Formats: sequence, structure tokens, C-alpha cells
Amino acid sequence: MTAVVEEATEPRALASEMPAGRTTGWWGMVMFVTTEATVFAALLGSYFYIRFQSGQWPPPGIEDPKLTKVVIMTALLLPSSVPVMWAERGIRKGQRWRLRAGLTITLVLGLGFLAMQAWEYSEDLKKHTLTTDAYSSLFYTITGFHGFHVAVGLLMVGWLLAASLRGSFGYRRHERVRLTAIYWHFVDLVWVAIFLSLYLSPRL
Amino acid sequence: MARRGPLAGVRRCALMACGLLLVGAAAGCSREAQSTLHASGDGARRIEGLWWLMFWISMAIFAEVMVLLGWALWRRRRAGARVRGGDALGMVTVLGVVAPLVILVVVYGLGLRDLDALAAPPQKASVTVDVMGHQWWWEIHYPDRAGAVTANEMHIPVGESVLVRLRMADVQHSFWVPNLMPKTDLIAGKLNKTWLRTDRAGSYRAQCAEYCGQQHAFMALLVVAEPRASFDAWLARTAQPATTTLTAAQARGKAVFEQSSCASCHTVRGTSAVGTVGPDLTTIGSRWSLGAGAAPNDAGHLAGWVVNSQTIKPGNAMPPQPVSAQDLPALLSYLQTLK
Amino acid sequence: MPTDQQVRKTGGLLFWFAVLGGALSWAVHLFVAWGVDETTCGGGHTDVAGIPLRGVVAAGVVLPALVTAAALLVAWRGWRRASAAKRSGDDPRMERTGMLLLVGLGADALFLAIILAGGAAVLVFAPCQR
Amino acid sequence: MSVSTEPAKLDQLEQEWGERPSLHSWFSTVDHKRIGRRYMVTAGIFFIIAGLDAMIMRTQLARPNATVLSPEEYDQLFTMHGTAMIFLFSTPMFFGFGNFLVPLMIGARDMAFPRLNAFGYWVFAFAGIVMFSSQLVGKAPDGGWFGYVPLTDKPYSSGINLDVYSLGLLFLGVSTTIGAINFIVTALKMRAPGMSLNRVPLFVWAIVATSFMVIFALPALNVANAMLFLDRRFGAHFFDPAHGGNTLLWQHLFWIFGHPDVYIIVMPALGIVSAVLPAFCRRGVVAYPLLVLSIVTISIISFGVWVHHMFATGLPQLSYSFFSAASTLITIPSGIQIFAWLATMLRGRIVVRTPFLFLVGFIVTFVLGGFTGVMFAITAFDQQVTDSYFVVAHFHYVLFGGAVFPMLAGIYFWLPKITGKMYAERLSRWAFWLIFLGFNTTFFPMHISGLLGMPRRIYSYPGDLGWDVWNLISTIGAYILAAGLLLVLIGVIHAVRRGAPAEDDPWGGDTLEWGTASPPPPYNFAVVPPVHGLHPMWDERTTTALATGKVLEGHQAMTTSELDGQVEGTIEMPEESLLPLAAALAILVVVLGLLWSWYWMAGVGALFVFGTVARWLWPPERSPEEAGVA
Repeated sequence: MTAVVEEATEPRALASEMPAGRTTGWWGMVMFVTTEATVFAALLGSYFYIRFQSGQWPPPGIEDPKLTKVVIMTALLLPSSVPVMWAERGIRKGQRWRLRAGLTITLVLGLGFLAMQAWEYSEDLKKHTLTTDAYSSLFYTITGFHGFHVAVGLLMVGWLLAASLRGSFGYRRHERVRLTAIYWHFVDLVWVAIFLSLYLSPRL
Repeated sequence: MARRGPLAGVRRCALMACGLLLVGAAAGCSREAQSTLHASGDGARRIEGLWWLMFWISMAIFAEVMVLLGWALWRRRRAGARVRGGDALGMVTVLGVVAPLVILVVVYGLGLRDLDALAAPPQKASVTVDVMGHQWWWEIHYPDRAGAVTANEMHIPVGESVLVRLRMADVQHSFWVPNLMPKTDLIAGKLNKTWLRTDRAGSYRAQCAEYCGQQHAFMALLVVAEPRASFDAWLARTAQPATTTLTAAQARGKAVFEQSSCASCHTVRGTSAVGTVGPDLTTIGSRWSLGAGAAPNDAGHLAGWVVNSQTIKPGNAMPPQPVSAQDLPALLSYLQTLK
Repeated sequence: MPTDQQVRKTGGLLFWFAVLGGALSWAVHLFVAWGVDETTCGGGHTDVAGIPLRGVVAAGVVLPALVTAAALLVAWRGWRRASAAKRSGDDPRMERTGMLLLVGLGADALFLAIILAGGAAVLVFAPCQR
Repeated sequence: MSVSTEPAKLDQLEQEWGERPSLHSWFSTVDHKRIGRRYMVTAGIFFIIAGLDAMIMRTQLARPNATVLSPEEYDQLFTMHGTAMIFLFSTPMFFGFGNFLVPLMIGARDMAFPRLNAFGYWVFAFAGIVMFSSQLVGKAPDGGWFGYVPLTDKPYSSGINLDVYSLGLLFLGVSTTIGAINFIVTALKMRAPGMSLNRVPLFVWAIVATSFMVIFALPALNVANAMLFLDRRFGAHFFDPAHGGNTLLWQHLFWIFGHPDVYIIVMPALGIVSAVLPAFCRRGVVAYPLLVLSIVTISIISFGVWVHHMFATGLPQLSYSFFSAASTLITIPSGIQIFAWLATMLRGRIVVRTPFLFLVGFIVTFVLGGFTGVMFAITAFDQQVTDSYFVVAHFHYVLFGGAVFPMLAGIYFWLPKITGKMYAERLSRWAFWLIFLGFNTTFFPMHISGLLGMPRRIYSYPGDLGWDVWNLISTIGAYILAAGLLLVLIGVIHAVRRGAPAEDDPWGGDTLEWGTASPPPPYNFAVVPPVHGLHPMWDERTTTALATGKVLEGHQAMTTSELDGQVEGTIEMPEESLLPLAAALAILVVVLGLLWSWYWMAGVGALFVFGTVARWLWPPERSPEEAGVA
């Protein structure tokens, strides 16, 4: 290992340029995803800020959110990144059918996630609503805001599908597919963070 | 402004500093001038020392910057002033990093020491005062002495430490007695503590320092530091219900007070009035002002306040009172007996 | 012998560690030391899952300080070698690398000072003293 | 200057990039220069309105127990003065400077996302109109610019005032974030070939650092405003201790945005100082790496100092000290900048013009503001003087002194480049001295009234507290300051209308914008200039290349690598379009729907937003060969 470090602090190595080829669109989407990630960081930060300073969590009268539905939702959303990647690699090679197939599968999985979330909400709302207390306000705001992001992601995937059906993408022109993929992976990562903080950690 | 010699800069600063001191001392001697530069409380005096230290350090560095600026501007007039190359890394590092680092570490260290001193009074607090902040007045309780409730006025014994417990009933306020102690906010759902201690008797004006709505400007209170004996006497008077013997007119005033809407908002211990919306009026007669500093406590302003307080302090919670012309003088005379 | 690709990758990593290492460890310091202190005291406890609060806060100061010191060393070493290379070769990238490493050097030193100043406060105050 | 050897190609470029001056092109322009000018004019108008708010307040405070204003009116005025100056004037004005100058300084032909740029302007203009029109109907926000709960929460502020505040800032946040993303991507990908990171002008460093601060700071404000709106309108309990909420959560969230925001305001101004100074010292700013170091470290540390706004809220003193340490030591990068500028003056041959006078004025006021800033970093002293007029004096010294003085220097310095007309020197000298005198007469006495215990945000004060003389002096100073600013306005309007035509490079500046005509042609650079050093215009290799190099034809812009500016290729720049305006109008409909509780209207607006954005990004019809199908 020290040989590598010795070599790596050679000026020539330190000056290595990052692999070229990132377009303005790519940087634009990365910056947008960064600012959205900071929004979710602020939301989760507020959740933990209030949680650590209040005695019992979740507060008396509200039991821990049940895991059954949420595990299914995670099983729907996380794998949905795979068809997007598969579709993107496909269009890189110019295979339009692979793009359309991948996008359709992602659409189905995403809609499944939203349906499950609506179902979970319908049951939770019987027990506590946004106006019950700070815990519920935080719970609905964070999960609702993430659901909104999934919905926007699905609109983007749907829009991509329509554009690809009309025949606009090929191995030379497919940047918007790559950008949507970045956004979709971001939405999955945020769900992992929410799942860990809101659903899993109260049980630890 | 651009081309002043360095000496003029220093002279001007010294002049300005004296102006500051002069003003601090001169204004109003019956009541101590409300000022952080006229500190008589332990906490405030410590901060005043810190202020003058930082003031003089700043003036020294300001003079240094003015000298450099003046020299650069003066240099340009010399013929043949040519552009010198070089990156002046050394000058910028020494003047911009090394010197400030030393000064900042010293000032930061002193700041830590003073902050530590502000945490707790030198000796254990012998008196505790509960302060409840309302929209636009202070409710004062002395828990050690049952029934000792007043508003917008707090008496403390000289030479002894007083623990002040701060709560609020509506929005965020801030308890600030500039002459005695740096401010502490009153936060919803949180009990904040601060302490007061002074060796100099006197009355110190304090004011809410966190914007709390329309009448944030007139939410003042008076902190009166007095020897232990007179403090105990005041506390006894405050705790005692209103039992002074009343003349016929004053008795009629008392009746007017009890039947009218006054009783639904105010409490006067020893009478049937037990409202808790407004301040406790048991010792209204002897208070330093009306409406937490909005008006002086004399008959004229008292009448104006009772009839329509919105003209004196617009936006406060007390609606205009429909007191008939002949009842008013009786009511006023009764209120003034409540010492 | 490490492959050229491996060296280039580690070089890139070390370069960014030298430039941003101080900032990141200061952020961790602030998050741990302040976050744990305020929320624990706010909740009325004096320890975090058994570990005394002062210990956790002190760890939140010492560990980031060490990481920043490491970043400072890498930056200092890189800067010296880059400025030496700049004087000899004409590779324009040396100038850019040298400048960024100097920025990293200054930043790491400044963040180390901030973390140590915060550390001084840990010695002066009891964790929940208001 | 950039008269190329092939005039035919220039006409072709003019034809492809130019926009016929018509009403349609006024609304559909995507040219960063027109949008930059528009940002500056709109921000200037908002500055005048917010400035008048301040004048009325100063008139009310001239005498004790004055009745010029009722408390409610005063509260709305001081809130709108603060909110408008910070959100609707300074950041947009410096985005205007950035929009106009960043592409020119880095040798690009436009911003990376021109239509997004236009969209950002329209959203800002509509947000400003929404917030200021609330002032006309007496429903302006009245909770202070940082709107502490519970005062701004439901029972204590039941009017629509605070909904205007939270929705207005959420709406404006869209524009600021988009502008920031645009600046970052432009500076990363569209620099002239050869412009590696150590040859990037300091103004561009400042704007990019500001943009990164916006990217990481605005989300905290958006979350806080969203929570406040949910609390007020739908009865959520984020800040309600009775239901488990926490009022300090608002203060933390707000100030995590708040303090970086005041650096978002000052940083571009520091960039302007570093851009204007070389022209008047006839040499580059000394210690360029140290200045980049200070820009970067100030931007990062600004995220770790926010609790110094909450030193009096009764948190543990140890928590305070971490922030006191960061707040104290953030002075060092500022110190580096100040002494670097002074060293540049000492080592240069100074030419005194109005922009340079404003720089001297800036250094005097910003240094004084810096001292009081360090004092506020010390927790013990901050607890004594926070929320008093001492803090009002401090932040006016660093915001007016630190941001408006360089802005005025920038206006006079780049007026020839932006409008093609030269300003009148004598009139502007008068303006400077009036502003400098007026500024100090207004705000220096506030240090004294602050130390005398005068709290901030009070609509009036009793007469027997020794504050009267200082408040009277402040009001007199305010009128002098207003006179000075009026002279600036007159000077600019006079210059635009009847000023002498300006040369391409009146100051002999060192950055690339002086290599273009005044005002620059729509395509900025016929030849994308190669950059060989930190001062391209003082480097004949670049100037000759500008005159004789190969013209980049078509509606194309060049993209280069992020760190070293190696050429990577060219991208097709979008045509002018009305969709940005349509999308901004759609969001306005959503915001007004939410504000007036017409939720169906907000829904319809949201559909329109999706429709316009979908249409905007809809890819063109491409044949299979062109798109590349296997």
C-alpha cells in the first residue's frame, strides 16, 4: 500500500484530471439532486432534533409504524433502479426496445410503490393525522414529500417513454435518459434513508 | 477623508470614545441611565470590561488599516511611482493571518472565561423570582413568599444573588437589564434561568429585547436594588392583600371595580376580583409606570388608561372601559389606595 | 509495482483528501460535538447510551482534529512537491494543482484551529452548563 | 478590438445570435446580457422601494413618541425593509452582475442553460411583485425578516401576512436555486480553453462560491417555510411545544440558512472588489491563491456559525463555544482579503476614479463592520448587545458597507460595458461623498444607542433614556444617504440617455469582458479566446488571438474540462422561447392559489407547470439514423 501512496503523491499523479465527458446537463442534474438531498437532510435533521429531545418516541398513543407494508414498498422501489440502468445501457447501444421495456417496468414498480403508500396512509390516518402532534406532522411531511418526488420521477419516466415511442432517442442522442436515471437513483437512496430513520430506528 | 495623516485618525477616535463615556454618565441620575456602559451588576460589569478591551484593539487595528490606506494613496502622488511586482505573500500572511490569529485567540479565551463566569452567581442565590412574559407586560412572582405577585417591577436585595426563572405565556421575549446582566430569552416550552447581583442600590430600567409584536417597544420593567431591610418591607407589602381602610368615595370606587368588567381580567387580593388575563393590581398605586413603561403612573394617565388604553398603548389586550363620568373619580381614588 | 491506473486513482483521492479533508472533518466535528451536546442536554440526559457526555464530545473534537492534521500533512507534502515540479516543468496542470493544494493547506490549518478552539471550550465548560 | 478577418462570418453570427428588438423578443429572450441587465434594473427598483420603507421608519424614529406610523405599519415596514433588501435586492442584483459578467469573464458565449436563466428571472420578478403588492394592501409580513415562532405561528399572527412571507420566499427560492445551478455549471464547463482553475478571475470564484452556498443553504429555509405554512394553514405542530414541537427548531433551520445567506450577499461584492481593483492599481491583486483560499474557507465556515444568532436562548454554553470558535476564526480569511487589497494598492500605481473611491469607502466601512462582527462572535459580549441597535449598526456596516459600496463601484465600473455609455465623473464624485458621509452619520450613532440599551425593532421610545440625540442624528444621516443614492440614480439615467459613448476598454481592465465591444455583440466572442494566464487582456497572446483567431460559427458554444479547461467540444445553444415565461406564470398561479386557499386553482397551476416544462424539454423529432439506432 505504501508504494501506491508514495507513487500517488507524485506531482504527476496528484494532477490527474477527472475522466472527461461530463456534459452541462449532467452537472445540472447533479447540482439539482444535491440541493434536493439537502432538503431531505434538513427534514431528517429536524426529525432527529425533535426526537432526541422528547421523552417517549413515538409519543404515547401512537405505536411504532408497522413494517409489513413498508418492506413491500422497499422491495418495489429499490429494485426499480435496475430496469432504469438496464434501459440506459440499452439505449447506449441503440436498442430502443430495451429502453421502452426498462422504462415501462420502472413505471409499473413506481406506481406500485405509490399505491402501497396510499394504502398505508389510509390506515395510518385512522390512528393519527398531520395535526395530531409533532411526530405525526414530521412523519406525514417527510413521507409525503418523498412520495411527491416519486410521483415527479414517474412523470419524468412516463415523459421519457412517450418521447422514446415517438423515436427521439438513439445511441447518439440519449442524455435525458441518463439524467432521469440519476434522479431516479436519488429518489431510491432517499427512501433508504427515510426507511432507516422513520421506520427502523425507533425499533432499535 | 482619503488623505488624513495617521495622527488625525487616532485623535478622532479618542474624541469619539470620550463622547461615549460622557453621554453614558450624564443622562438621568434619579433612575440609573439604561446603558451597558454604566454597568453596576456583576455580569454587566464584566462584559463592559471586555467591550473596552475589544474597542481599543479594534481602534488600534483600524488605525493600522488607515495608515496603510493613507500611505498607499499618498504614495501615488510621488512622481515615478511605478507598479511593483511580487505577490506580497509574506505581508498578507503576517498581517492577515498571524497577527489576527494571536489577537483572536486571546479575545476568544477571555470570552470563554467571562462566559463561564456568567453561568452561575458568585454565591448561592438567596432570593428566587419567577418571571412570566406576556404580550407586552411582565408577571413577577416571588415563590419564597406566598401571595407576593406584582407586574413590571422587581425588587432585589443589594449584595445578594437573585435567581430569575423565565417562562413565557405567548410568544418569545427576552429579559434584558442592560446595567446588570446580559439578556436571556424566554422560550416556549422551556425554563430558562439567569441571575442578578449588584452592590449598588438604585433602580435599573429593563426592557424586552426580542421582537414580540406590536407593543414590543413598551414592555419595560424596573429592577429596584435596595438594602435587605427595605426589600423585606416591600416584599411584605406586596404579599399582603389590599386591606387599607377606605373613605366613602374609595369604597364606591371598589364596588365599581368589583362589579364592572375590571374584575373579569384583573386580580386584587382581598377583593372578589380574581381575573388572571391582565396583571395583578394589588399594588398598582405604588408601581413606577402604567402599561409596562407606556405612561407614567399619575392620576391623569391612569384616567386616560382606564377609559381607553388603546390611545396610550395601541394593540394591547385591554379594551376601552365604559366607566360613567361620576364613577371614574371614585374608581381612580380607589386604585391609588392600592399601595 | 502498483499499476499506473491504480496510482492515478489514489493520487486523485489523496488530492481531494488534502483539499477538502479539513472541511469534512470539521463538519463531522460540529455535527457530533454540538449535535450530541445540545440534543442530549435538551433531553435532560447526561450520557449517551452509557458513555459520559463529556467523553463523546471530547471524541467529537479529538478524532476530527487528527484527521484534519493528516489532511494538513498530505496537503503540505503535495504542495511542496507540486511547487518543486512547477518550477522545473512547464506542465500547466502543476500550477493548478499547486494552487489548489495551497488552498487545501490553508483551509486544513484554519479548520484545525477552529476544532482546537472548540476543544478548549470542552475543557472550560461542563457539557450541560447553561 | 475583435474585428476578425472575415466580416461575412461576423454578420452570419450576428444574424444567428441576434434578437430583433420586438415585444415578442422582449418576453422570450434568453440572452444572458439582456437577462443580466433586467435582473439589475428590477433589483434596483426593489432597492428604491425598500429604501423608502427605511426612510419612513427613520422619520418615525427621529423623535421620541412620534406618531408618524402606527405600530402595525411600522412592523410591516421594518419586516419588508429587511426581507426585501436581503432577498429581493442584494442576491438578485449580484445575480444580475453575475449573469452579465460571468460568461464574458470566462470567454463563453452564454450561460450553460439560457432558457433556465430566463425562467429564473421571471420567477424572481413575480415573487418580488407578490411580496411588494402585499405592502400596498397593508397585508405585508410583520414578523421580522427572520420571523421567529410562536409570534409568526397561528394564534399570534392570524392574518395572511405571514403566508405571503413563507410562500413568497418558497417561490423566490426556486429562482435563486436555479440561478446558482446555472452559474456553477457555466463556470465548470464553459470556460475559455486554457483557463485552468488557477486562472479563473476572482469575481467568478466569488460567484461560484456564492452559488454553492445557495445550493446548500436554501433547503434549510425552504424546509422551515414549508413547516411554517403547514403549521399555520393545516394545523401541523412542528413548532408547538404543547404537542411535542420545538420553537428552537425554527431558529436552527432559519439560521442554518440565515448566516450563509449574509455571506451569499457579501461574497459577490468581495468578488467585485477583486475585479475592479486591478484596473485602478494597474496590477493584478496580490496573493491570488490566498484570496481563493479565503473565498473557499469563508463559504464553508459560514455553515458552521449559525448558533451565534441564538446565543441568548439558554442553550448549553459548550454548544455556544463551538460556534463562537468558528465565528471568531472566520475573521482570518476576511483579514487575508483586506490586507491583500491594501498590499495591491501599495504595490500598484493608483488611478483615482469614482469606482476606486467606492472601494476605499468599502474598505473603511467593511473593516469597522468586521470589528463589531468579531465582538459578536464572543458569546458573552453577544448576549449583552444582540437584538439591540448595536447589531443594527453592525449588520448595516457589513451589508451596506460590505455589499452596496462594491455594488456601486461595480455599477460605475461596468456601466460603459453594460450600456455602452460613460458616466459623468463630477456628478458621481458628489454621489460618493454624500453616500459615505450619509452612511456614517446614519449608522455610527446606532452603535451608541445600542450600547445605551435601545432594543431593535421598536416603533417608538420614551424621551428620557438618552437615545433622542443619536436617533435624530441617524435620521439626518439617512436623508443625506438618500440624497447620495438619488444622485447615483440620476447619474446612471443621465449616462444611459445622454452619456458620451464609451470605448470598448475605458479602464484597461485585465479580464476578458474588456475584449468585447461596449455593449458586447449578442454572441460575445467571435473567436473563443485561448487563455494563458491570470490576466488575459494584459496578455498579447490572447488579444491577438481575439483579433485574428478562428471564428466559432453557428449558434454554438464551447465546452471545456472542469479543472484544466481543455477543449471538449461544442454544444448547440437553444433559441429564444416563451416557455420560461409560461412556466414562471404557471408557478405564480400555484403560489397565488395556495395563498388565497383556492386549492383547485393551485392544482390547475401545477398541471400547467408540468405541461410547460414537458413541452420545454420535449426532444426534437429525429430520424433513426440521426438518433443512432442499432
